[in-house]
Amino acid sequence: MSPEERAFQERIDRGEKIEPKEWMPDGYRKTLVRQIGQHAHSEIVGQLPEGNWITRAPTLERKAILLAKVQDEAGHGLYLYSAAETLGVSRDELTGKLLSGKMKYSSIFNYPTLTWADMGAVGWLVDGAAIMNQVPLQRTSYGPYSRAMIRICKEESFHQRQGYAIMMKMARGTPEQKEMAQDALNRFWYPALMMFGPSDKDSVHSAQSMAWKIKMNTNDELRQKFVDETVPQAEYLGLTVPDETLRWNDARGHYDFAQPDWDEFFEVLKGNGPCNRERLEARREAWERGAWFRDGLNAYADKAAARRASASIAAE
Amino acid sequence: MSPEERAFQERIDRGEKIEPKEWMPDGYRKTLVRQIGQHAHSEIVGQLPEGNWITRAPTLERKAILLAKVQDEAGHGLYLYSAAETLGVSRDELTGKLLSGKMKYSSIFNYPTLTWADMGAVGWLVDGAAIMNQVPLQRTSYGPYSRAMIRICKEESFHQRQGYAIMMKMARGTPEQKEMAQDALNRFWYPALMMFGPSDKDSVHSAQSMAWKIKMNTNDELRQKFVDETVPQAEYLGLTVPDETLRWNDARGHYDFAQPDWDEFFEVLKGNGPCNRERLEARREAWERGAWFRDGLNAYADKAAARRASASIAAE
Amino acid sequence: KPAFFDWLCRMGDNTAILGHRISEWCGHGPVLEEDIALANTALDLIGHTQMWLGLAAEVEDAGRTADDLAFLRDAMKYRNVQLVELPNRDMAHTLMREFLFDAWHVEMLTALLQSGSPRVAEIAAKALKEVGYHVERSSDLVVRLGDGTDESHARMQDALDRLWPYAGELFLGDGVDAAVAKAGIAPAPGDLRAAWERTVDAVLDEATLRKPEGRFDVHRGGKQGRHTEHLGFILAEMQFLQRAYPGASW
Amino acid sequence: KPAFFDWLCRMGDNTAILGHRISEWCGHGPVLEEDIALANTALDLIGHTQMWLGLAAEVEDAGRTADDLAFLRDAMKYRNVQLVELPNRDMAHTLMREFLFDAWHVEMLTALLQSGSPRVAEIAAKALKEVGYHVERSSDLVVRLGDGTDESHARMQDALDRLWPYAGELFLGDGVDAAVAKAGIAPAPGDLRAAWERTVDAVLDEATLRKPEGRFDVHRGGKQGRHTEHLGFILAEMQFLQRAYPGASW
Repeated sequence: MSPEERAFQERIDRGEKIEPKEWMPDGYRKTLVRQIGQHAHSEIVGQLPEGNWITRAPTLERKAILLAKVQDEAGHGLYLYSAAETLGVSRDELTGKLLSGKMKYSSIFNYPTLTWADMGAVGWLVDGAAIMNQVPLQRTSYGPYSRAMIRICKEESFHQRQGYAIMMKMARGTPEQKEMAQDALNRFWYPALMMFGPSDKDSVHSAQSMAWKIKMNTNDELRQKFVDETVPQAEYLGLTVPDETLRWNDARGHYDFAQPDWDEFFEVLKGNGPCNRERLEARREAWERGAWFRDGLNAYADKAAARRASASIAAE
Repeated sequence: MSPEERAFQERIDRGEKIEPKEWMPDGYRKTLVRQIGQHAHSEIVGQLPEGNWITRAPTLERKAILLAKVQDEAGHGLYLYSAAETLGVSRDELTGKLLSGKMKYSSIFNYPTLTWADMGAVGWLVDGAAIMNQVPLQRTSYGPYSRAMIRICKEESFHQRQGYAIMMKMARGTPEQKEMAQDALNRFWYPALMMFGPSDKDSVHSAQSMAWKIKMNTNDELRQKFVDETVPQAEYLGLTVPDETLRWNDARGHYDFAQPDWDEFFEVLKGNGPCNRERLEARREAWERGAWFRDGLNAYADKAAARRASASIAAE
Repeated sequence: KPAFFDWLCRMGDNTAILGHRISEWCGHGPVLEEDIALANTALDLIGHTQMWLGLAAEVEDAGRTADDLAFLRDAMKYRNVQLVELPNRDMAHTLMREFLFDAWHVEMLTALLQSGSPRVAEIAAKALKEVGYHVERSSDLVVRLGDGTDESHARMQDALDRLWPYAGELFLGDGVDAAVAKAGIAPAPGDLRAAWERTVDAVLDEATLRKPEGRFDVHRGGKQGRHTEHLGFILAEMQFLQRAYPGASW
Repeated sequence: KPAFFDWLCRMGDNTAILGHRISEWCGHGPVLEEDIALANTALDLIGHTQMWLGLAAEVEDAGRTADDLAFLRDAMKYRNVQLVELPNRDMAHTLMREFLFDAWHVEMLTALLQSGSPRVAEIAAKALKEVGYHVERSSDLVVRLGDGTDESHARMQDALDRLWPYAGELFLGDGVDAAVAKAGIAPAPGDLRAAWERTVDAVLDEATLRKPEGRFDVHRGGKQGRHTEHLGFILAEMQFLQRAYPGASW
């Protein structure tokens, strides 16, 4: 470790925040860009599975809540791209990498939303798992990322409560609604567990990221915490977690639970999830069909600037 | 009149059929091409307002009947384009004129189909009016046209009966269904009357066309016949024809009825109908999006012919 | 009172259907800021729908709710102008449609501040805050895209030409409008036209767009329940859950 | 018996949804002959739906009709393979999807001629006449367009690549299939695979198309009621009238 690197690590160890103009190791910058960018992309792609139900929301109030939520997700994308920009990578560049498949987004969004109960399950489980990941990241070492996380977490926990409220309505509704709620839990349980990533023993970059406080907890810790919090919530809903091995372990003070099918995880990561192709195509198409729009605004801005310039020359 | 023209007219007067290879006046040919082409185009565009409800047909049987009907219309288009081809004008040429707006189709198809009852009203009134026009044309002087009309009339009267059956179900159904049925009659009554064209005193080409037996009856005769036949059918359905002046005239032995709004007729003809733009665009888009398909089939045919040719050379 | 109910449905159906169309863009916008702005506009319009249809349900006093009116009326009973139900096509059409509507909407709501019905005036005041921003945003975008590239100009002009024959329905009055105007609840639709034209002329001029020459009231009937073929498909989608699971609570 | 009912729904839902998709082309085909052929295919498939769901309703014996099954089941209760619910996109996708399905359909129906259920055998015999023609036509078009222009070739290859991961679901068996096979009613799905592959290989070869290398059973679950996001929209449209006017007769 060079003296610079050592000083950097000591700042982190003391709990200081690193700010954009300050020196940082290349690996730190790269890892952050990858992680923040991936998170930003997830917010953007994450609009799609929920957007799928906006036009079919069952009441005006539910429609308004869902719209507000999807809007928040776009907003989170914006914060995160801005945080990434402080590391010297532009939003367009990151978008290009998303669209070309060079950068990933969270695999959870490659699963389809098939019934209205999925709007509940996504809020409850997917946002719930996201929050588990994000709450500790409020204390991450990189200042802009930490501040973005603080804003995001506030809204996410609101989303999670709304999702749980939908599940409650469904689970206590008609038999058909209850069936949809159970089916949604069945479909989203394991994908939600996958959101924490493979077990730490299989995770390559974990140790360095944790030293840098880019990653605050191990994947397994977070997954356990998620299970411990979620299982009682499922019980309260009267729904059954689709895991026959699930039981409370008094000795550990935790639930024992089955691992998700990691083969499926890697298949989805490779592009063989139910909606990978459609999600990416939807974003690509939005981008391509929006080219004339972006060009138009840029051309107008150039013209307006030229007009202002010539007006100020004329005024001299 | 030249001797040729006189002989031609005498053949027609004797009730002989004119066949493709035989001499005919230019005007006869042109008028026929316009009339047959316009009729063919109407069959093609006429698929759209009914096609609009295929995916929403309320029962499997209704869906099947509607599909069969729309298929028949495409088939009629095919017969008619073939009849026009015997006059030396290709289907593609006629299609080009439809898509560029140089040739017309029946204005009735510029009205929207807004409820399922419209599937009834279109069959009952629109096909009904079409049949009024077409039955006499089975005796038209041009052989291929006459034969196409004979085939078409058989199917059309079947369609009309099916349309009437839908109206019957609706008119005798729930209050909402009855309301839809009445509303459909309200919307389609006057446009159906317009299908016979403006009053003969305002019609330019009528006299010559009638002499040539391209047109067999005056517009007003056919309109009167349609009203006389349709009013009792409406009464039987328990529906009210939207014409307060409608009453039986014992002296004339016909119904007196109000003329449609001819200003509206000419507005729709000019392109200001409810759906003119959408209908033509739908056809244009189908044609343009189908270019690669037609090109592909042509290219294959050329290759296959070349392969056959070289195979037969090799075999020599 | 039936006229008042009808009139309230017209207000609420306009915002419901326009909100629906705009919400179709969610996640598919040309740039992130636009995704956010479109979702926000849709959200505002759904909020207005809740207020207008909520009051309509009260006025009707037949035990129906705003949701019943939104989700259990078929197309023939919907009272929105045809303009708002047209397909999104591209952003040019979406924005131009919004602008033509916003320019009317802001005049209507401003006039309603003086409504003889305090409930109407109250809703108008709440909605006006948001709609003031809508018209600002859509005017601004019409100007920037109209005076942007050749392509953006052409697309905006095409959108204007296509939508123009639908705009005039906003200013056509009928018996319902006359009754509501007479009761001092709302202005006659025609009274809003001059102010609308001033806004539209000014914005189109700055946007270097040519105002179409044809009639602007070719397509009409939406206010009386005669719609385009598009509305039925909107409602099939929008109303599916309420129709498929009658009586369920969500 | 519940397995038999489920299996009949699978047969009928496949033809219902594929028929629906194909019928979306009505009036929008690339050439008149194609409009006619597509309408005709859709018509045949709706006819098969009537027979399969009619028998399903009889077997269920709960007072439901074929129309009830078609128009009053939500997506979770639909049992079609995912392949048939995918959007039409262009004619290349439409035809390739039809070909992949037809090649299975003809084998399935042929096998069903030997069904232990005389009713099933009877329906299969009726349907087979039409489906024999379907596969002839779709094979022929796949060949001609695959070996047509560069563009038609590229489009057909793209369609094949996109649809391939959905085709394998046709050959995946589960408890329902096992029970029905054991009862001698239908072949095990996997038994049809070899014949299907022979047809597909021969046609793709003649069409100069490259068979994709990836797994052909990536997308599955439709037979158990887990669909793509597309099915909900299909049903919202298809079922609207029955849902909106419960109990009405049409």
